[in-house]
Amino acid sequence: MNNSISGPSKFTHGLGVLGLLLLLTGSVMGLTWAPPEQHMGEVSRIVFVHVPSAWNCLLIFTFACGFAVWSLWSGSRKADSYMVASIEVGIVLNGLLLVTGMLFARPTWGIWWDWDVRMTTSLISLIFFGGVLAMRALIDDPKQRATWSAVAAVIGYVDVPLIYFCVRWWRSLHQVQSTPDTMSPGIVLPMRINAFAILFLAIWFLSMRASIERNRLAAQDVDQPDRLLEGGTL
Amino acid sequence: MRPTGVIVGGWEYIIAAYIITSVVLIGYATSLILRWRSSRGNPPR
Amino acid sequence: MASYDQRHGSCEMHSTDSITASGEPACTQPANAVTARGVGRRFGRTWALAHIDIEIKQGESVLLVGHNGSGKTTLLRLLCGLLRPSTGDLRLFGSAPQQQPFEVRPRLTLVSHRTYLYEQLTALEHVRLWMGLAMDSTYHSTPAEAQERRAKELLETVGLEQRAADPAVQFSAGMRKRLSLLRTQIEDPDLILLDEPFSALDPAGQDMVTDWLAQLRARGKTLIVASHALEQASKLCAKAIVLHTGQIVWRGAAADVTAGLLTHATKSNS
Amino acid sequence: MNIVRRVAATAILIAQKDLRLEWRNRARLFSVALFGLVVLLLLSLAFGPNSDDLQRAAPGSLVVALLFSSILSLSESFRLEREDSALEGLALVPIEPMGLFYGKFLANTLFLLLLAGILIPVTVVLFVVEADARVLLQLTGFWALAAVGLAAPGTLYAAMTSRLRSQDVLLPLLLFPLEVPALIALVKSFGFILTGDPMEQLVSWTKLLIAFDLIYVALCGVLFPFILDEGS
Repeated sequence: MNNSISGPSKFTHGLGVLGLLLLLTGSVMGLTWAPPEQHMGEVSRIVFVHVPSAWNCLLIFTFACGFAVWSLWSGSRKADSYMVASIEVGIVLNGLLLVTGMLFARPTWGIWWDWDVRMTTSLISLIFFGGVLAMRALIDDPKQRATWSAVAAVIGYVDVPLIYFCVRWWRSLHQVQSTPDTMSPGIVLPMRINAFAILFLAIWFLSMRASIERNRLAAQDVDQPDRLLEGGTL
Repeated sequence: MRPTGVIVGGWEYIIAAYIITSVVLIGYATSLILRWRSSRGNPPR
Repeated sequence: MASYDQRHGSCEMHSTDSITASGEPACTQPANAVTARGVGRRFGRTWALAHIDIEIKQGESVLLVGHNGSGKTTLLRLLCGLLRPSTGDLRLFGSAPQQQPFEVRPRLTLVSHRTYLYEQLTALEHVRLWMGLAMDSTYHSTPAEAQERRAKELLETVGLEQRAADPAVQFSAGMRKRLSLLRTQIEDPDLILLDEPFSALDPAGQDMVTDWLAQLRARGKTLIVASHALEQASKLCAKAIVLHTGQIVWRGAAADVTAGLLTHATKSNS
Repeated sequence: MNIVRRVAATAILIAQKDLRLEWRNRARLFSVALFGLVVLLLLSLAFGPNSDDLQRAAPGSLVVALLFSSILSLSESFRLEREDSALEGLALVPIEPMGLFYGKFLANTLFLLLLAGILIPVTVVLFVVEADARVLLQLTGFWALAAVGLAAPGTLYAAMTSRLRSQDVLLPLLLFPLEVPALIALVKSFGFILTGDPMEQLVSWTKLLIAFDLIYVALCGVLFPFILDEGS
């Protein structure tokens, strides 16, 4: 039983601040310095927040799956706290990527929503991981909560590539994924800066959220009451 | 839309996207700090 | 805190001891049926059980007494591995019930106040299901008629042979209890945990259970009986443990346990 | 006995038990199927009365009706085990957890197949679809593939949610998003079966369903023992 209060390390706090500064830099660069894309024009500037959050969202859900496996393997509180943290942070980024995606779709495709591969996949993963958090809220026993949500998270994560693959067969309208080679360096640089910025911020989020979880669990810990009577063994 | 096929304008969408991103990230950070404080607030016996 | 760490340290030592002991067959000292050291169990912020130290040798029979909410059922559930101790070291036949369920659980059974029956399954079907699941390696190779015969014999021992084809939903509480007691016969465990075995039974049924448990005891089985029926239960058991608000407050001979003692032991400690 | 035989023996016993209980409780199959019929009726009223519209809506409506009624039957499957804490009794035996999972899974899959036997012919009638025996057989075959992929995670989630408050909301919330690949594959293949498959796409959807089944039948079997441990 570790009753000490847990919080992010100085290094993690520093990383968070660095992430914030980088995000400001990248966004200002994206809004002013980066050239407009040749077909989409100025609207393409949305990708500097949209694409980095999408990358990081997938990465964080991958972390969640890894932490879930670790949690099942070890049953440790640390693993569970990081798993719930990654699910929550993943959901925040997921929501962000959906909204910015819709803001991007409206001027480029003329519609707010399209059942294209990535939008569909990310909408479903948002609903699913939201369901996992809803389930967590209903379980009182910490051990059971950790195990069950880890099981659900692993199953949900495995589903993501299946959905992706399936929806791609179903229909596709999204533009072919661009690689840095085909993009001008003026677009690549702010995108990379923002990707790292959001990653650093997400690491700070993860650390904070996991600390909250561990503090809450520690607050539940109560020492055994004192022995009332010294008895011999039977 | 001009015949060249380049989308013109759309700054309102760009500004909305950046504002929403910053509001969500700052809002989540604030909620984390508040929750962290309250999770620390009642220290275990 | 310190006491917990010490306890934790000592149980680590204990576990390495037992591993070397099992590694060397020369060590012939029979393991205790139950060894609990500093076992406690917490639900949320409340401790249902604390500082439980018990040693029960194989073949002993122990009566567990206490008022409602004193932790009897929690202790039984801990002992059969349905609950994990929050702290302390618990061993059954030398193994931890949670870590090695397949070593421990076939050697014990719990007759709970829940009867574990399926409403729509008949008595005979229950018996056959349990026989199948007990994974006795001979069961699946036994011819069907022999299985059938054995199942019917078992039903006779609890006086349910007439109702073999009736679904459990039609049974009275006493009949359900009898049927659930049958499990102790099928699985042939070494350690039998009983939670209120006399409740819901008529006098004939109570006598049946008493005789049955006496037989099991004579065959060298270990019994742990939690019961309010002090008169019947103290006939069965040699030793007694009194629980009060999750702690052991009295130990002694089962014959000495009377309602008066119970009140005294629990009052002097609250 | 080695572990595989033990799992198989347990699974068979559990599946037998479940199917027997299911048979004794025929009213349940009846009411679940009736619910599916009501869904079909509502959908055919919503899309009708133009027979072209109905025919276009037929595959999707059938899949939705099947999924909705499946949820009902899945959430019921662990209620039996909880009624008198029978699951706890099984844990004490002790039962092989994987055997329990595959037993329940088997029984659930068969139950879902029975549902299709009732709902598919009704869809053909209500949605004015031309269908001969071969088409009906094909539809059932694809549903069988999807039923496997639905029953595996469904059994696992039902085991979890049956122990929670508000299980009726949680089970569909967790299971339906997971079933999106199966749903799309099913709607597509039902469409191809009913209206023709000029591009021969049916094969690739079959492969997708089989892959989905294999992944979930294996993964859920591995994960089930973790959630069965009530000794928390």
